[in-house]
Amino acid sequence: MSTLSTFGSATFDPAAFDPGTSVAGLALANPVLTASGCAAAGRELGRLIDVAALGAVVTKTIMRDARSGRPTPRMAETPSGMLNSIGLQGPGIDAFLATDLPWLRRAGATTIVSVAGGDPEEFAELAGRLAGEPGVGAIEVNISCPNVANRGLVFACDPSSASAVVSAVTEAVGGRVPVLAKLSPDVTDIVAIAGAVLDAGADGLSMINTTLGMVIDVTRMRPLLAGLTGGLSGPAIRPIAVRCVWQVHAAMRAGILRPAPIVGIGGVATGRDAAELVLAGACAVQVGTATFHDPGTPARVATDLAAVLAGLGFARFADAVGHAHTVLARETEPNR
Amino acid sequence: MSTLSTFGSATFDPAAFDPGTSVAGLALANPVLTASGCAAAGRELGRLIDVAALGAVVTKTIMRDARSGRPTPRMAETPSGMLNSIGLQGPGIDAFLATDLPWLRRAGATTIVSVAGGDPEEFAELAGRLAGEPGVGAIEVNISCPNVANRGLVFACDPSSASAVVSAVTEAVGGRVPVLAKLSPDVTDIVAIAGAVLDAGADGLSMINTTLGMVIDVTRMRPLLAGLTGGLSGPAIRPIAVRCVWQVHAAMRAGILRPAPIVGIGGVATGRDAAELVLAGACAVQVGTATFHDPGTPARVATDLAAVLAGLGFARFADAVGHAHTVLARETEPNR
Amino acid sequence: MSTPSLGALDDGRPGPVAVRAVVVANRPAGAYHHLVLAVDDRTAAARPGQFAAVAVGADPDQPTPTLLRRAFSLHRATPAGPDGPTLELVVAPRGTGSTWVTRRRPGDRLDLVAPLGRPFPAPPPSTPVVLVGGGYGSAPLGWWARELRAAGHAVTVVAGAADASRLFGVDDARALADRVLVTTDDGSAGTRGRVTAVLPELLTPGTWVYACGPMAMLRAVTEVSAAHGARAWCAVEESMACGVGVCMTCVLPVRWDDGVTRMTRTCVEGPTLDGAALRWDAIGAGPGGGSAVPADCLGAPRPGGGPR
Amino acid sequence: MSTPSLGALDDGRPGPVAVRAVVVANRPAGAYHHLVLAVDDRTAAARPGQFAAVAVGADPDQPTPTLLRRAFSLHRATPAGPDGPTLELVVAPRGTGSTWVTRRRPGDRLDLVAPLGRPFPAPPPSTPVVLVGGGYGSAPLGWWARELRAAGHAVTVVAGAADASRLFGVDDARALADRVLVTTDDGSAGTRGRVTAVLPELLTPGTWVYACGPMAMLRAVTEVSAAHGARAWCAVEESMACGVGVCMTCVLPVRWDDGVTRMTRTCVEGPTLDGAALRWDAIGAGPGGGSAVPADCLGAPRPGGGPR
Ligand SMILES: Cc1cc2nc3c(=O)[nH]c(=O)nc-3n(C[C@H](O)[C@H](O)[C@H](O)COP(=O)(O)OP(=O)(O)OC[C@H]3O[C@@H](n4cnc5c(N)ncnc54)[C@H](O)[C@@H]3O)c2cc1C
Ligand SMILES: Cc1cc2nc3c(=O)[nH]c(=O)nc-3n(C[C@H](O)[C@H](O)[C@H](O)COP(=O)(O)OP(=O)(O)OC[C@H]3O[C@@H](n4cnc5c(N)ncnc54)[C@H](O)[C@@H]3O)c2cc1C
Ligand SMILES: Cc1cc2nc3c(=O)[nH]c(=O)nc-3n(C[C@H](O)[C@H](O)[C@H](O)COP(=O)(O)O)c2cc1C
Ligand SMILES: Cc1cc2nc3c(=O)[nH]c(=O)nc-3n(C[C@H](O)[C@H](O)[C@H](O)COP(=O)(O)O)c2cc1C
Ligand code: FES
Ligand code: FES
Repeated sequence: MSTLSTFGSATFDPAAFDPGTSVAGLALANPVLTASGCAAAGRELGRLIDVAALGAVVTKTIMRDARSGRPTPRMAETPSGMLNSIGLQGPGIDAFLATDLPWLRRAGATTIVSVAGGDPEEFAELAGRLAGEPGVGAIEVNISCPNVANRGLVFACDPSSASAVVSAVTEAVGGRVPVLAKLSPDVTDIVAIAGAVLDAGADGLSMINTTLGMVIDVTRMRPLLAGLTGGLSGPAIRPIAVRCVWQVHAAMRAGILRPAPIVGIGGVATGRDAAELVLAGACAVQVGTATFHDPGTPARVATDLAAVLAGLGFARFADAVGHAHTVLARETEPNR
Repeated sequence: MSTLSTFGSATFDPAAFDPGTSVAGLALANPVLTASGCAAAGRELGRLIDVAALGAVVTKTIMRDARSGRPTPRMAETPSGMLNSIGLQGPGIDAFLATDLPWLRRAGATTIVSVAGGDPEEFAELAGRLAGEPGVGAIEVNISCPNVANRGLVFACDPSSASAVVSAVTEAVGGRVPVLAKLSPDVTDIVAIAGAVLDAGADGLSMINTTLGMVIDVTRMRPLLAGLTGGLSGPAIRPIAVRCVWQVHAAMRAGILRPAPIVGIGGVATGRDAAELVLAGACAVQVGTATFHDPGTPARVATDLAAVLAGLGFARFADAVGHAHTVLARETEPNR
Repeated sequence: MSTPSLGALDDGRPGPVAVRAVVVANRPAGAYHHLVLAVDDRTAAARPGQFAAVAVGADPDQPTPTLLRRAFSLHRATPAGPDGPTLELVVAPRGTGSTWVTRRRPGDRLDLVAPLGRPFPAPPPSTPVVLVGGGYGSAPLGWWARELRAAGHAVTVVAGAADASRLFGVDDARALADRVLVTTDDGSAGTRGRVTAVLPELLTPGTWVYACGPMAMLRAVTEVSAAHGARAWCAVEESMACGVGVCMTCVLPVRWDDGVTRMTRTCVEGPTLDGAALRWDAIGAGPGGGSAVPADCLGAPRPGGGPR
Repeated sequence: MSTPSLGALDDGRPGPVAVRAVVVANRPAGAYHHLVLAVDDRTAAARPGQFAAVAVGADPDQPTPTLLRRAFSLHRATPAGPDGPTLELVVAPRGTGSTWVTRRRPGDRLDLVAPLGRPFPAPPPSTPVVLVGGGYGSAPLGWWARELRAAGHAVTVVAGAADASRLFGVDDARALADRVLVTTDDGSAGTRGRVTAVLPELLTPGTWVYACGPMAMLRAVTEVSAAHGARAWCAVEESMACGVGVCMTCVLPVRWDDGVTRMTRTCVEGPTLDGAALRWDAIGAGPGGGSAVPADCLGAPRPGGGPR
C-alpha cells in the first residue's frame, strides 16, 4: 500500500493527464499504435477511425517486391487468440511509396514503416529509401516474422543474424529516422537478442512478434494452415509479452543493456492490458489482433489507458513507464 | 479428401477401438495421463474419479527435501490460461515414499513419478531411489520448471545442462524403468534440446512444460505473483505445444533425431485437443490445467479421444500417432 | 476482376458501424434460425449482398473470449419497420460460434459490425436476372429479388439444398420473384438434383446470375453460366479474421481487370466476385484444401528462386 | 492446526460432485444477489461452511473460456424443498466472473462443483457460540445458526459491513439466532464501527467464534477472541485454481498440531481454519501483498543456503 500512497488518485485530474510520449526521438501524441499487419497501411481503418489521432500507424511489413503471401487457409482461431500465416503479402516498396505513404501523409497520420527482407541488403535498401521520404516517422525492422518458408530467416532467433540486419539498416538510415528492431519471443534469452540489436545501433525495440504455433485440423488430419505453422497472437500471449518487456527493461535498469525505448506488443485489448506493458517498461504500446475484433480498439485503448494511468495518480504518461520496477525496488529497499 | 478416403468412418466400430499405448516400454491402458503438478499424488482426485482407469498418474514433482514453495499470490488467471508460481511445494522424497506411493500402489494406478533437483546429483539420487520401488512405472525428469529462483536452473534451456541431468539420471536408473525428459518451450530450438536429452539416454520426451509469463497487477503497480514470473498453461498455449510436438516428431521422421516416444502436454481440455497432439506425434497426452476446471477432465478426454479417433477410422490408437505427418507426406508425393 | 480494386475504400455505399443490436425475434426456419435484430439507422442502411460480423460466445458486456467475429449475410435490412430499424440474419448452427448465435433469445444483446463488404453489383437496365441460392445462401436473395424487380428486371430464383429442411426463403421468393425453382439433392422438395440441373434452361446470353452457396456450387454455376453466355457473380465465404480489409486472411486468387492475378481480400473486394475472374484452377487446390497461389499470381514465390 | 491434516481425504462428509444446476431465482439483496439453484440430492447434502465452485462466462454447454471457477460459500443447502434439492449462494458482483454470476436469469444453467471444503467444525456440546459475518461473509451464518441451535447451543450473530446495503441476512439471523448485533462502518445501520466493537461483550472463556469475512476482520476477531479466552474459527478466501486440493495455489501458512508450520491448502484443509493456528505474522506480509513463507515453515528457503 505504501507504494500507492505517493499517488493519491484523488489529487490528479484525468483531463489534465499528459498522454504524450516519444520513441527514440519520434514524438507521439499518445502511446497507442496499431501493430504491423493488423492495420494494413491505414486506409481501411481510415473509414472507421481517425488515423491521425492514433499514436502512430505501423504499416504492414513492406518488402522490396510484391509478394503474394501464402496459400489459404491462412488463419486458425485458437483459445483467446489466433494463428496467422499471411506470409507478408504486400505490393512491394514502389507501390507503397506511390499510394500508401502519400495517403498516410495526407491523412496526417504519424507513420512507422515496417520492413523486411530476405537478407541484410534488402532490409538496408528498403530502410535507406524510406528514411528519405517525408512522412516516415520511424522504421520498424521486422526480423521476427515466423511466416517465412525458411525458419533460418527469422533473424531475431540468432544474435549475429539479428545484429547483421540491424547494422545494415542503421547504416543505410544514417540517423535520419529512429530504427526499431522487432523481436521474437521464441528465443531462449531475449535479453541477449535485445543486447545484440542495441549494440548494432537500434534506437529502440518492438516486442513481441507472434510466437510460433500450430493447429491440427483433426477432421482432415493435417495442419489446418496451408503453411503448417503460424504466428500465435491475441490475449492468449499477453503474459508472454509482459514478461519479455519486463525482462528487457529490467536488464536496462540493471545496466546490462543500454537504456532504449521499448514498444510493447502482444494481446492488448483494453486500457488495463496496455497499462501492464507500460508499467513493465514499454513507452508505447501496439494493438494488433484485438483490432480484428473491433476496429475501434486502438482508439479506445488510448482513451482507456489514459484513464487507468490517471486513476493510478500519474500526471504524465512518461512517469508510468516501467513504474512497476520502481515499486518493486522500493519493496526490497533495506530500510523499508 | 483423398487422405480421408482410406478411412471410411462407417467401417469402424468405436467400441472395437484399441486405446492401448506404451511409452518407452511402459504399457498404458489408455493414452490420457494427468500432468505433473495438476493432480498432486492422485489421492485427492481419487475422491472424484477412478485413478486406476487413467492412462497414468504423473505425480507433482518430488524433490529430495520438503519444500515450502513460494509466497502467495501463486496464481493469476489469464485469457484462456493461467500463470502459476507454486515453486515445487512438496513433502520431499521420504514422505512421498512413505505415504503417496503406497497409496497409488493400493489404488492400482499406473504411476509416473516426476522428479527435480538443484543439481544433477540430486536428480540422480531421487531417480535411483525411485527406480527400485515397486509401483513406479516411469520417471519424468522435470528439467523445465520455470518456478525456480535461479533461471539458470531451468536445465532444459541449455543442451549441455539438460544432457548432464539426463545422463546422471539414466545412469542411476540403469534401465530399470523408462526415463522421460520434460522439456520447456522457452528455447530457440527445441529440436536441439530434444537431441541432447535423447543422446544422454532419455527413453522419451514429455513436452511441454509451461511457458514463462507475467501479469502486472495494475492496481498495485507490481507483478501480481509474489514470485514475479510464472508458468503459463492452459488452452492458450495449446498451439505452442502442438507445434513443439510436431517439430520434434518431424525431426525423428527425418532421421535428425533418434525415434522416441513423445508425451504431449499443453492446453488439452477435450478429446479433439488431445487428438491434435496425437496426430502431431504424441503417443500419450497429459491433461493439466483443464483438471482445475473440472476434475473429471482426464477421464472424459480419454473417452472422447477414443471416440474422435475411432470416428476418423482408426482401429488402434497407435495408428493415429503422428498420422498428420503421413497425410502431409502423401500430399507432397510427386505422383499424387 | 471487373469491379474497382480498392473495395475497402469504395465511396457511395454504407460503411461499417459497430452496434449493440437487440434480438427482437429468433425463429427456427427449417435447419436454420432466422434472427431479427433491432439496430440503428446507419446500420440498417445496408444494401443486399453485404454482411454483418457478430461477436460470439460471451455476454455483450464483456470482452469476448472468442476473439474473432462470425460473418453472416444480411437477409434483409429494414430502415423503418414496426420494430424500428432492423437487420435480419439466417444462421445455420455449424460450430461453436454460429450455434451460440442461434441460441440467442429475444431481449439478448448482440455486438455486431455492419454493414460490411460490397453490395451485389447492379445489373445493366432490363437485364434478366437469375438468383441461385444453396442452403442458407438463399438468405439475401428475396431482398435482392424485390429490389431488382422494382428496378424492372425479370427475376428468377433457384433455391437448392441437400433436403427440404435446408431450403430457405422459398415462400418469400415466391412472393418477390417472377419465378421460383426448387431443387434438393434427395428429392424431398422440388426437382431432385443440384441447382445446375435446372439452371441451363433459365440462361440466355447476357443474363446476370447471382449465386450464394458453397464453393463447389459457385464453381458449377460459373461454368454453366459461361457455357450459356451468362455472367455469374459469386458471393464467397472465406474465413475472415477482421472483415474490414486489414488482415489479409480472407483472400482468394482473382484475376483483375489488368489481367494480373492477385490474392484478393474477399471481405472488402467481395464477398461478391465475378465468377469469371475467380481462379478456379487454384481455388481448393492449396495444400490445406484452401486456395493455392497460382504461379502467375502477383508476387508468387518463384520456383527455386531467391529467399521468400 | 487443530483439525486433521488431510482435509482432501476426510471421510464422513459430503464430497464434491460436478452438477449442472438450474437457476430457480436470482434476487437482489442489498449490494448482493441471492441465487437459488436446483441441484441433485448429492450436491444438496452439503453442510454449513462448505462452498461451491462455479464455471463462469460461457454457456454451460460450451467449454468455458474462463478457465478457473469462482468459489462461493453455500448460503444454504435444502435437500428437499418446494423446488426439489437446492443450493443457495450470495454473490457480490466484484470482477468479471462474479458479475457474470449475478446476471444469470431463472432457467439459465450453471455448471458447478459442490460441496467443496470442510464444513464448520462442530463445537463441543453446550458451548456458547458467536457467529461473525463481514459483508457477504454472513451468507452461511443463518444456516449454521439454525443447526447450532437445534444442537442446543446458545447462538449470537454479529453482522457487520461498510454500510447497510452491504449487510446480509440480518432478518434471517433474527429468526434463527438467540441474539443479533449489527455494526456498520458508517453507522447507517446498527452500531457504528467494526464487528470488534461489539464482540468483546459477547465473549466468555470457552466460547467458540466462527468468523467469515475479509482477512483483516478475521485477524481482528482472532485477536479479540484470544484476549477473552474464546476460540476463533476463520473461514478464509484465498485465490483458488482447483478447489479440490491438487494445485497448491490456495495456501496459507498454518501451524499444525505437531507445531510445524506448513503452507496449507485452504480449499481442502479449510476454508475454515483455527484462527490461533494461522500465521498472522506472515499473512499479508508477502512481497505481492499475499502471504510470506515464514522462516520456520516446513521446507522454507534457507537464507543464503543451497539451490532452491
Ligand atoms: C461473407 C460471409 C457470409 C456468410 N453468411 C452466412 C449466413 O448467412 N448464414 C450462415 O449460417 N453462415 C454464413 N456464413 C458462414 C459463417 O460465417 C460460419 O458458419 C461461421 O463463421 C462458423 O463459425 P462457428 O464458430 O460456428 O464454426 P467453427 O468451425 O467453430 O469456426 C472456426 C473458425 O472458422 C471460421 N469459419 C468456419 N466456417 C466458416 C465458413 N463457412 N465461412 C467463413 N468462416 C468460417 C469461423 O469464422 C471461425 O473463425 C458466412 C460467411 C461469410 C464469410
Ligand atoms: C472459499 C471461498 C468462499 C467465497 N464465498 C463467497 C461468497 O459467498 N460470496 C461472494 O460474493 N464471494 C465469495 N468468495 C469470493 C469470490 O470467489 C470472488 O469474489 C470471485 O472469485 C471473484 O471473481 P471475479 O471474476 O468476479 O473477480 P476477478 O478479480 O476478475 O477474479 C480474478 C481471479 O482472482 C480470483 N479472486 C478474486 N477475488 C477473490 C476472492 N475474494 N477470493 C478468492 N479468489 C478471488 C478469482 O477467482 C479469479 O481467479 C469466496 C471465495 C472463496 C475462496
Ligand atoms: C494477421 C496478422 C498479420 C501480421 N503481420 C505482421 C507483419 O507483417 N509484420 C510484423 O512485424 N508483425 C506482424 N504481425 C504481428 C503483430 O504485429 C504483433 O506483433 C502480434 O500479433 C502480437 O500482437 P497482438 O497480440 O496485439 O496481435 C501480424 C499479426 C497478425 C495477427
Ligand atoms: C499449478 C501447476 C503446477 C504445476 N507443477 C508442475 C510440476 O510440479 N512439475 C512439472 O513438471 N510440471 C508442472 N506443471 C506443468 C504441467 O505439468 C504442464 O506441463 C503444463 O501446465 C501444460 O499443460 P496444461 O496446459 O494442460 O496445464 C504445473 C502446472 C500447473 C498449472
Ligand atoms: S478478413 Fe481481414 S482482410 Fe479480409
Ligand atoms: S485450490 Fe488447488 S489446492 Fe487449493
